[in-house]
Order: sequence, then structure tokens, then C-alpha cells
Amino acid sequence: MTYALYIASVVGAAALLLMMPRPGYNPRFLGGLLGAATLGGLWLYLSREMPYETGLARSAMACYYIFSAIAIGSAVRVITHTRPVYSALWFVMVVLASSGLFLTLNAEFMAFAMVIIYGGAILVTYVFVIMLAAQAGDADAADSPEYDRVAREPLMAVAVGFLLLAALLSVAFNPNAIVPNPAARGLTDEQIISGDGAILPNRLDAALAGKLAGSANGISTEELAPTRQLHNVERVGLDLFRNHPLGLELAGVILLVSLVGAVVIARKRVDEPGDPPASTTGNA
Amino acid sequence: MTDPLHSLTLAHYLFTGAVLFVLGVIGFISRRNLIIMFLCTEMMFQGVAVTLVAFSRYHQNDTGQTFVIFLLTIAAAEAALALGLVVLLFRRRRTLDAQAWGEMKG
Amino acid sequence: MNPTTIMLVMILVPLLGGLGLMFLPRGNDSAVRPFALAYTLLTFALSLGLAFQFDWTRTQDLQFGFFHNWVPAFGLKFGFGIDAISLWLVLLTTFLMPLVVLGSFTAVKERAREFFLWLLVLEAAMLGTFVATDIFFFYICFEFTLVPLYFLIGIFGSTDRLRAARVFFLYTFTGSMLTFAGVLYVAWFNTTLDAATPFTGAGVWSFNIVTLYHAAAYMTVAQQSWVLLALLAGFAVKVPIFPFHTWLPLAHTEAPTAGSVILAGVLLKLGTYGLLRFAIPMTGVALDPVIGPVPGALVHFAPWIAGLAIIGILYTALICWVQKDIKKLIAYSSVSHLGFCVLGLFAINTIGVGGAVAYMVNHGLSTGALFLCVGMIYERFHTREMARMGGLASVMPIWSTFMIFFCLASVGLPGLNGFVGEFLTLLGAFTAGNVLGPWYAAVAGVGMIFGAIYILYMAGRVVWGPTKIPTDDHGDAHGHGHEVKDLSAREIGVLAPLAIGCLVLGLYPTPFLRSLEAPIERLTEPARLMIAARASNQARDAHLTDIMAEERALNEDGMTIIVPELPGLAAPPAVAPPAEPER
Amino acid sequence: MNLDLIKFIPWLPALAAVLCGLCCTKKALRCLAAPICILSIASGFVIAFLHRGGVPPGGAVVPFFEWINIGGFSANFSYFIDPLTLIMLFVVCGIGTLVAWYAAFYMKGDKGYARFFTFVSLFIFAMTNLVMADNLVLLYLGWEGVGLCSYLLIGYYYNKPSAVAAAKKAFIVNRIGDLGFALGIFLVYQTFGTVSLREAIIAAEHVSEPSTAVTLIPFLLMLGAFGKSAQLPLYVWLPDAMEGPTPVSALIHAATMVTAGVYMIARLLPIFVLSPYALPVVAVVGGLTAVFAATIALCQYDIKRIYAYSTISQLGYMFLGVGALSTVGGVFHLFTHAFFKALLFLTAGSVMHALAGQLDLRKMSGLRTKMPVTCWLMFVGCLALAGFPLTAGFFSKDMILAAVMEKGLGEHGQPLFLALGILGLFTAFLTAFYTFRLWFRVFMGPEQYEMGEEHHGAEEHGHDHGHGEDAKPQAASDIKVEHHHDAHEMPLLMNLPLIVLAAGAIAAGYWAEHSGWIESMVESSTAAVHGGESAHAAELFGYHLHTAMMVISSAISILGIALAAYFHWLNRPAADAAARQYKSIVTLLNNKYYVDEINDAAIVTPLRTKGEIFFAIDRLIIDALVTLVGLVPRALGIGARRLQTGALQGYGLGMACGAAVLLLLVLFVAN
Repeated sequence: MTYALYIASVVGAAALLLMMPRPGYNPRFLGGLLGAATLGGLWLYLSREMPYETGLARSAMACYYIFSAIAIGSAVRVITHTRPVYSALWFVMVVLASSGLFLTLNAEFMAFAMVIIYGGAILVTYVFVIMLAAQAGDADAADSPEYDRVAREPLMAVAVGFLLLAALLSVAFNPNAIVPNPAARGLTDEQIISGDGAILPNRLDAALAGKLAGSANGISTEELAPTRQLHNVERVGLDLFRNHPLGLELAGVILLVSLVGAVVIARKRVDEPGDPPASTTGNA
Repeated sequence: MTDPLHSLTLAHYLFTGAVLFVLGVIGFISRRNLIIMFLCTEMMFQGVAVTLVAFSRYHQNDTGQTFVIFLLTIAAAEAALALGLVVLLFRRRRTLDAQAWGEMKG
Repeated sequence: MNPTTIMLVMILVPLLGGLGLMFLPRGNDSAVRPFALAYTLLTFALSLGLAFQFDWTRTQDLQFGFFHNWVPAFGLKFGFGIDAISLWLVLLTTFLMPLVVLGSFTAVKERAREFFLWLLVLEAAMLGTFVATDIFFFYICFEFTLVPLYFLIGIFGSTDRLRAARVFFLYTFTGSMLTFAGVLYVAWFNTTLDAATPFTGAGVWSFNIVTLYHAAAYMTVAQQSWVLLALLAGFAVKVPIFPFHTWLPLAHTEAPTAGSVILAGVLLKLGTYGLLRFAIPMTGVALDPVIGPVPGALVHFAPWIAGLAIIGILYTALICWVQKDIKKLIAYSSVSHLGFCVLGLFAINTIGVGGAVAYMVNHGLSTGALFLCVGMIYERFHTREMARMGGLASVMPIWSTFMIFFCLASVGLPGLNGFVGEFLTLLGAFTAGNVLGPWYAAVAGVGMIFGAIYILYMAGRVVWGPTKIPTDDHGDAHGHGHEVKDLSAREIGVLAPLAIGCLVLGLYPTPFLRSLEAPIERLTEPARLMIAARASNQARDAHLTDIMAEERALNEDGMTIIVPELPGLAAPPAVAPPAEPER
Repeated sequence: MNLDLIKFIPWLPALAAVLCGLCCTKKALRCLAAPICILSIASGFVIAFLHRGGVPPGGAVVPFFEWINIGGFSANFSYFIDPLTLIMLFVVCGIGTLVAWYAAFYMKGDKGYARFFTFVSLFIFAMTNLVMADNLVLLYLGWEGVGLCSYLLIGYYYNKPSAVAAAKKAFIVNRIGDLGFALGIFLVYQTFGTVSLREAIIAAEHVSEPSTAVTLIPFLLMLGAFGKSAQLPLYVWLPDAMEGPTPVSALIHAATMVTAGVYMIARLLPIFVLSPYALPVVAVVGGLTAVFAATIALCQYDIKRIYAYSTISQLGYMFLGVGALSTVGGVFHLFTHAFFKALLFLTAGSVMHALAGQLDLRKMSGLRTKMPVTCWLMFVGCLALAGFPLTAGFFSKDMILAAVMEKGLGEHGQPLFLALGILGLFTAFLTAFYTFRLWFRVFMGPEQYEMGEEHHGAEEHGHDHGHGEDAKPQAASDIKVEHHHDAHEMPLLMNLPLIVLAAGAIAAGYWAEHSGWIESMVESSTAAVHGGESAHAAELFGYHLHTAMMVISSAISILGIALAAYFHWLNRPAADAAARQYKSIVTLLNNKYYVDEINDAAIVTPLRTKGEIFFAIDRLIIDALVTLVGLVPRALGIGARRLQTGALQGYGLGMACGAAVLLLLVLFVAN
């Protein structure tokens, strides 16, 4: 089976290589087709022996495949598009699709946080900067600049990237590799695949919660009263404040520092070649 | 049923995360626009975030999701600083080409 | 107060005090000085308290032990504890520091805040080195001493300071990286031992000194040789042993007075202390898979290292003689003097090692004082060239008295401290049968003569002779515009305690030496036992050779069989009376 | 008599040294230094004198406090008292008191007045430690301590380069000897397991078959003795040591310190006899030194140098005596020599004082009218030194020569000792000649003299500092000095110690020998010679050897004196003519056989060159090697910098590649 992964990696690499921006003829469409076929083929091959026992599981799987395909496809466009603005917009698609994936994992909070922070805040900043650069730069140029149109060493990049991918996938799909065997955790397969067809049950059942929380996280069983059904947001909040207060504080500090840093960088006047010398009297 | 490929398992999400990450890497290496390069790092973050959430689900705790929050923090901080720097660099050379900056050459 | 607490506070006072200096109101650097002095004095008081609480009846034990887990997975601990050797070196450090601070009051005019900060941090690191009972912690402190001194030399030194600081740092650091490798190797070797090996900590990660002493005894001689070489790589550079000494004159010449004093007074002793604390007990005895315990690498290497030490003694003493820079002369003399110390250490007997420890303390006092004296001259004349000054006895009689006094202490005049160490190291080497021997002492003893030559040469140039006041670069005589001032009360206050220390340790060192006996005997015990065993083996072998020679002579003698007169044949023994069953 | 008082003998001068040192700091206190010093030394003498009869046979140990104790090695400040120690204490403290008394006047007005007495007190401290030491290490302390004081006092006029050089030379040459001494101590400790004098001596007396190590001990110790007592080849420092103030020359470089070697050999005689060759070597060296130094003394012009060479020569006698197993003779000569040589130096000091530092024999003559007391005091000293019959020197020298001759002519007559005896007689002749050459030159003949160029001692420092003369121009004050200081007799108080010494120089010998005091003292100490005198006393020319030797040496000394009188008093042109005739010999002797020059060329310069070479090696080879090692990382870095393209993506590529490879490694290698 790992051979399938390797073959898919190689073919996918070829597909991506075709799609990379380069001067002259661009077989982008061909590459896209090949890539989609590879992805589809791989999934088909992988799911060929998959048991579909419940409809719910099937729908969840469908969601996974759809969001995953969107995410991967958009990601490819992000790195192959010659216009930065479009790249940024495709990246929004990636964020949205991965939020969908989060939903299938019952991580609602993460999903929304992702959309709001990434899609809403960060990406807008990117677009601003892209606009700023495009405006300040050669706004009159008809086409995007050369450095956007020509990739740098695409072959090498793709080769290394897919080598890494092959390695990562070998790890991910190798039960003996780094990922611990679920059985080793004392969980039965029934517990692993249960409920609504995702990898784990929707709500923590009280016994399991008590067991896991008491052993791993230090949350006492009493606090997770069996009658109290915790929502994802609550659980993340609890985890964040109970187990990672220092990390939280540090994150705050980092944000503060970056805020200050951004301010400092922004008010820094830079020697520009064309500027009159008088303007360089700032603290450049 | 020890082979994780036989069901919708962790491995599926790891696959997606790995692909996103690797595409980010490829983009970072091969694109020459500084902004796109940073975008690609954000994409790597996306891959990592997917992986983390999947592990969080798999391990039955919320630490993975909590880490995604930290990851978001880093991403935000990075975006703020990196984009500021990019603007600064752009002002200097009037180009976003990463190859225009080679002062660290040994 | 609990002595362990005293010990910890003693280390923390200079560290936190130094950092606290940064919070004093800016712009008024002179306020920093009394604070720095107060911290060092407090540290000295604490160390005295420690000495007071120390149990002098069991000086060999690492007393006031304190352990705090640091990285339990690798057995890393903050381990503290002192025996008499550590205690004396701690006292030396804390005694020197206030004097150094006091001596630097006027020498450092700019960035005084940083200067005293680094001095205090350096003191904390040195104290940490001496009290550490965990090799890892020792190593961290050992290396950390480089950082403050790097800045002291690099910022406050003279003209070529940056190069000196760089060379000093890189040279000593490179050496000690190898030492670190050796330490790690021993610790790793310990983990490979069977857990049933009869000593605490066998088979797991531990950096406890005593555990590793035991562990190293299970190595073969070849393994131990590598360990010893690795340890030597760091410590020999630090001491420094010839030919690893070239960084020292450079660092000394460029360092500010305070840096030189500490470098000569304490930091060099880290090397000899390391040799004594690690190399000697660890590599004294090795395990041969067939024979069992055999003499360790130390016993095999000792003559060679002692040989290097002797070369260093004579070679650098002759170099001293041709120096033009007074500070460089004293720097080279340090190399020569430390040669005696190493010679004593590798004599591996109580007298020699005791002499070496005495030498460490005594050299710290007398050479430190000499550097202070030179610093006072430099402060006045801004030159250290001997050719440009002379006959200072007429214009600075008090200074000259001190200078001559410390020169004599350094030369090893009996009655002053230098003699005790020099005499005992030489005596130790002389009587160290099977390791060193009379020839080592005889050749090293020539260093005594050379020592007198170069020190008196210096004294003759600078203190005696026709009076000559150096002129500065603009040709103005320093003595013309303003009178050359003899020592101020503050400067006398710096030198007088050192002089008293020299005199006391010279006339009544017995308590000091007696307290060293037990720890030294403990540290050298494996090596001494093995040397004694080797001696008896050699005697046995010699005896066997004699017997063989006799037998050969007998065989060549024509096979005449001499029938011995057996007493039993002549008179049969009386029949023993039958045992009577007594009931 | 309570022996506890004994331990204060060294420590009172030590206290005095501290007090005098404090006196240095205040000008007003300076005058106190001399009384303190004299008092401390005199009280030492009194204590020693009180114990003259109270010393138990075999000596007694007076412990004071611990010094160096570690690992079975023990050397303490404890004192060993036996008759030999007492003799030495009488000499040291007695002569010390007299010289300090003299110096109190001689040094008056000197800027370093208090400093001088500090050093003198310190010297007495060290010297008494030396003679009272219970163990070899304490003896070594005294040994080096007197060397130090000698260094400090020779370099007393520290602005004079020659004084500084002489001081340095003295210390270093002594150190060479001291190394041998130290090694000897080590060997004693190794063989006998103790450094205690008494235990080592007892152990040595019980050695039946001396091993090589044991027979080596005396030779090592001997080196120390040769250095300290200025014997061949380590004598070179003593003539130069005359740069110090004259009282110092009298006390340290004539009467006490330089005799330490003789004392040491006498004290350790049982160890020295362990080797059959040790004492003969001592005797040979002593005999050769005696004649060697005497020849040099013949052609010197500097009064103090003549006395210095004569001291070396007389020390040679003492070694000859000790070497011939006549410790009585050696110590006896030590005892009498202390009187007359101190006297000679001090009278020379008076002459020098009177003539403003003039020391050149050629520039003074006929001073007897100007300084009658000094003249006749020196005459007494010269008689004793020349061995004129019935003076102190006559008896002691005679005892030595008789002992040597007895070994040469006695039952198992050794030709070596016969030769040495003849050498000794020849030296006696030379001694008489050069001694009276000096005296006749200085005090007899027409009265004419030149005042000294450099103003030694009081004068020089007097107008350099203090006394309100600072402001006056140099030339004016020189004129004033010339005017004031015509040759003159010394005040009575200053001459008082000289008179005492003169009395000793005449009477001490006769008294000590004929009362049997010296013999009984030495024979009841560790220096006693066991094995008994030979039954048949040797004979010479049909007379009892002793009687014969007395006659011969009397004749020789009178001959020497007469010859000197002829050449240097009655017919000086004849002397000049003789000198011209044997010009090469005179030049050779005047230049002291060029020994200093040879030493410089053979030892000092090569060593210094070696130092230069080593320094060059240090910088150019060893340091360069280190730098070279430092260049290796740099070279590697130059190679590795090509990898640093400066392109961000290149690094990204490398990182991704590295991550992939690592993962694959984990995957395939770890599994």
C-alpha cells in the first residue's frame, strides 16, 4: 500500500510541476487534470476496502472528501497563480475548506475562529499589502511582474516537497511508525469508530471523560460531572485556562511584542535611493 | 482492524494536513514574491492546524485545539511583523522579488 | 542560619547584587562602588560563617550537601557541598573579591556599573564552581566564568583587548568542550554499568561526582586514558600547563587589574582544582577484565604531565627574564608557578598534593597582590614598561615595601606563604617513588633559582636603582606636573590584608595544611593504593629476577648437587605425645 | 634555668623589626629604631648568657609553635639548644649588639636609618633561627632569611645600580647553593623520614651500611654551605656584597651569616661522616678557596674588598678545619674570626666615614695621626688576622693547621691533607702580607689622602632629604661637606664597641683554648667527633706536632708582616717596581681571575639568550601553532560559506530536504 502512496506522490509531483508558473507555454490545465486524477485515484484506491457501515459515516466521509479536495485544489492554485491577489483569495478558500474539515472533527470553535481570524483578519492584511505594493510598484504594468510569472527552480522545489510528502505520508500511514497504535492506548476499535462516524464520539461520554481527564489532563472527575455535557468551545476554553495559562500569557506577550514591533517597523523611515538626503535624517 | 486506512481515521486528516503543508513548502521554495512566500508559510500553518485538530480528536483531549489557538497567535504576530518588513523591503528596492535580497550571502 | 542556606545565599548575593546594580539610579556610577564592595564583603562574611559552621573534624566530607533536581531524566542536579579544599578556595575567592573591588574604585572610570556587575557575576560563577558536587553544574559554572571575564577584558582592557578577549575565550572554551565530552563519556559509561554494581547511582544517568568516581574505576586503562586526556584538554589550558599557556600572557596584559587579579588569583586555580577534583580520583584505578584493579591512566600519565610542568617552570621562567612589560612578566611567572602546582598534584602523595593546594591559595594571594601593585603603578604612570621606570623606592616607599614583600612571597621565601607550597610540592615530587622522583624535584628546583632571577631582576629595575619617573606620550613627566603620590589609605587597605594573609599562611600554615590531609587522602586514595601495589609488584618481580639469576648461576655452576643438611635427618623429631582426649 | 626563655631570642628581634618598621613611617620616630634594635639583640645575648651552664648534655628541644605539618611531614618552630648553639648565639648576639651599637652612630642622619635597623633586627631573627633550628626546614628558613636580609642590606643604597646588582647577585648565587641544600633536606626526609636535626643525627649515627642516597646527602648540603659561606665556586657574591653599609659588612658578611655554612657542617657532622669523601671534599674546597681568595686579596685596592677576600679565605680555613674533622678548630676559628673581622670592618668603616667614603688604598696614607684610636684598633685586628703569636687568630688558625697536618702526617697519613696543610701555611703567609699591606698603606707613611667622591651613608642621604638642606644647590652642599668632614677620629661612644672587639681579638683565643671552654663546648654538641684521637700524636721535625706548627706559623706570620712592612711602609717604590715587573699577574689578580667575566659569559649571557630564544619560540611557534589551529575552523568556514547563498528559499529548500531525510531515516533505519 505504501507503494501506492509513493506512486501517487511521484505523479502528483509531475502534475504540480506542470502547473507551476513558467515563461512560455503553460500546461496548467493538463497538470490540474493529472493532479485531480492522482488525488482521486489515490482516494479510490485507499477507500476501496473501506467498510461503509452506516449512512452517517458515509456522509461524514463525503464531507471529508469534499472539503479536502477543495482545500488541496485551492492550495495548488495559491502556489501556482501568477497574480498575488488571486493567490490570497485562493488561500481564503483553503481556510474555508479546512474549517469545514474542523467541523467534521467536531471542532466548531476552531472552525469559526479560523474563518474569522484567518479569513477575516490576516488575509485582509495580506490583500492590503499586496494592493499597496502593486499600487506603489509598477501599477501601470499590464501584466504581473516577472517574479510572479516565473517560478524559481520549480523542479527542485517540487521534488523536495513531494519527497517530504512521501516521507510524511509513510509516517502517517505506517501503524508502527511514530503515531501510536490506538490499541496501545487501551481504546477499543469500537470506541474509536463509533457514534456518528467520525473518528470519535461527538460528546465525551462521562466515563471516558473521567478516565482520560483524570489520567492525562489532571481535571478531576468531579469537575466533569456526568450530567454536564460540555460543548467544544467550553472544553477548549477550559483546557486553555486550566492547562496552558502560561502559554496563554506568553501568547499575549508575543502579540504585544509584535504589535510594538509592527509599530516600530512602520514608523521607520527608510533610505530610498531617490529620496533627498534631508529625508534621511530620521532614525534610519 | 489495525490498519488505519480501513476507515475514516486519523490518517485521512494527516494526509490532508501533510499535503497542505508540503504545498506550502513548495510554494515557499519556488515562488519569488515575498508576499506569496509568506502566504505559503500561512498555508503550512494550515496543514499543521488540520493535523493538530485531528490529533486532538484522536487523543480525546483539547490540547491540540488549544495549540491551534497558539498557532493562530503566532500566525497573526508573524503576519503583522512580516508584512511590515515586506513593506519596508519593498520601499527600499521597489520590488517584491525575494532574489533581490541576498545580503546574507556568505 | 542553616549552613546550606548560607552557602546558597553566599552564591546568590553577588549574583543578585550584581544584577541589582543595574537598578541603581543611572548617571551616578560612583554610587555603584560602595554597593559592590558591600556585596563582596557580605559574601566574605557569609563564607566566614560557612567556615565557622564547617565541621573541621571531618574535612574530607562534602559537607552541607544540597541537591535539587534539575533534569531528572538525565540525572542533572544542582548539587552543592564543600570539603576543606573547596572551602579554602571559596575563602580565597571571597577574600580576594572585596580587595579587587576596592582596588578598582578609581581604576575604572567609565561604565563602572557594568564593570562591577561582571565582577560580581564572576564571583558567583567561581563560587559555584568550587561548591558544585554535580559535574554538570560544575561544568556550567566553570564555563560561565568565561563570560564575565570576556567582557571584563574586552570592554575594560587595554589596547589589544578585543583580540585578547577572543583568544582567551576561544582557547579555554575549546579545551573545556573536550572536557565536557570526557565528562559525558564517564556519565554515559556509568549508565552502561550493571545496576547491581555496588555503588549508588550505578546504571542510571547521574552526574554526581562521587558516583562518577566509582563509575570511572570500572573503566579499562585505555578508556580512562581518553577520559584523562579529555579532562586535561580543558584543565591544562586553564591552568595553564606548557605548551597550552600562550593565551595567558596576552589575557593578563590586556585585562584590567581586577581581571588579572581574579584570573591569576582564582580562575587559574579552577584548572588545578578540576584536576584534583576530577582527574585524580577518577583515573587513579582502572579495571582490567582479567587482572582486576590495575593502576589507572593517571599513574601512567603522571610522569609525562609532571615533565610538561617542569618544562613549563623552567621555560617560562627564562621567558620572564627577558620581558619588558612588568605585567607580562608576572603573567609568565604565573605559568611557571602553576607548574609547581601541577608537579605537586601529579606527585599523588599527601605532601605533594597538599603542597599543590597550598600553592593554589598562596599563589592567589601573592600573585594577585603583585598584579594589584602593578595596577597601582599603571594607574599613576599609564605604562607598564620596566625600561621607563626605576627607583620607585625613593618616591613611593610604601608601595615599594609592599612590592618587595609580595615579590619575596612569590619567590618562595621561607616564612612567607609561597615557600610552604613550593617546598611541599618539591618535597612531594622528590619522595613520590614510582611516580616521580628526585630528578623531577631537582630539575624543577632550578626553577627556584630562575624565579629569584626574574623577580629580583624586575624588583631591581622598578623598585631599586636610580629614580626614573615615566614620561607620558606627550613627553610630560608625570612627576613634574604633579607629585607622584604614594599609596592612598584605600590602596594600603587593599594590599595590607593580602600581606597579612601571606604572613599568616607563611608562619602558621599548620591548621590549613592539616585540614587538607583528609580530603587529599580521600581523593588520591585509589591512585596511591595502586602505586603502592605496583611498587610491591615491582619488588616481587625484581625478587623473581634475582632468583632466576641465581638459578642460572646455579645451573651454570656444573650441576653440583649440594645436599642440604636437613635437620630432620640428623635428629629425628621426638615422637609427638599421643593426643589425650581430655574430658 | 628555665629553657623557655630561649625561644624569645629570635622573636625579640622579630618584634624589634616590626617596631622599627613602624618607626620608618614617621620621621620623628626614626631615632627610636636603633635603641629598640640594640636592646632586642642584647637581650638575646643576655638570655643566651644566662643559659651558658644550663644546657643539658645532648641538647634540649624547646618547642614553640607549629609551622608546616602535613601527611607525616613535620617542621615546627621549635628550637634546639646545645653548646654549639650557645657559641653561635654568643657570636651572633654579641657581635650583633656591638655592631648595632656602632651602626647607631655610623648611620646617623641617614634617611633610611630606621629601615637599616629593621633589616638588622630581621637579620638577627633569621640568624638566630638558623643557629637554633631544631629541624632542617627551620634552618632553611633562617638560611634563606639571612640571605634575604643580606639582599636588602647590600641593596641598602638602592639608588646605586652597583648596589642593586650586587644585592641581586648575592641572592641568586645563594639560591643556587640553597637549591642543593633544599634537595639535601628532601633526601634527608626521604632516607630518615624526618627533618628533625636530632632525629636525623641519631638515625645517621645508626646507619651501618650507607646507601648511595645517604652518601649523597652531605654533597647536597655542602652546596648550600658553599653558597652561604662563599666558597669556590659560589664565592663571587661576597666581594660585591661590600656595596652595603660597612656595619652590615662587619655583621653579616664577616662575622655571622657567612659562617652559617661552617656551622651547618659542624652541626650535621654525623651525617657528613656517612660518606667517606664528603669531608675531604669540604677540606679541599676550603683549602683551595683559602689560597685562591688570599691571592686575589693581594692585589686589590679597595679596603673593604680586601677584607671581603680575606673573609672568604678565612672561611676556607674553617672549612678546611671542619673537613679535617677538627670541628673544634673550625668553630674556634669561627669564634675568633668573628671578633677580629668585625673589628677590621668596623675600623675600615671608621676610615671610610672619616674620608667621606674613600676606600681606595692608593688615595690614603699616614692616617695614624689623624685617627690614632682607629689606627691601633685596626692594628690589633690585623695582628689577629695575620695570626701573630698569642692573638686570637693565631690560636684558632693553629688548631686547624695542626689538625690538618696531623691527618697528613699521623698514623694513616693522607698526602692530600699534607698538601692542604702546606697550602694553609702558604695562605697564612699571604694573609699576613696583605693584611699588613693594607694597614701600612693606610696608617703609615707620609700623611696624604683624598676625600671620597661619593658620599657614602650619612652624607649622601643627609643632604638629599630632610635636615633643611634640600633647598641648597648640590655643589654648595658638596663644598660644605668637604669643608666639614676632614679626616677625624670617631667619638668615644662609637669606638667603644671596637675596643670590646679588640679585646676579644687579642684575648678570646688564649682564653677559649686554655680554659678548654671551646673544646668542651663543641665536644658536647652534635659536632663532637667520635672515634677518638689517635694514640700517638704525630711529630714534625722531632717535635710534638702542635708545638712545631705554632713555631712555624708564628714565623710565617712575622715574615709576612715584615715583608709587608718593607714593601708598603719603608720602601713603597720597591712594591711599585715589583708590581710593574709582574704586571700580568697583578692584572690577573686585580681582576679577580676574571671570574665574574667568565661567569657572565658562560652562564648569565647564555641563559639570557635562552630566555630570548624561548620567548621567540613562544610567540613564533607555540602561539603560531595555536593560531593555526584557530585557522582550521576559519578554513572550514570559507569552504562552507559557499552554501550560504543568501537566498531565503535556498535555506527553505535545505530545511525541507533535511526534514524529509530525517523522517525517512527514522522510518527506515529506526524500524
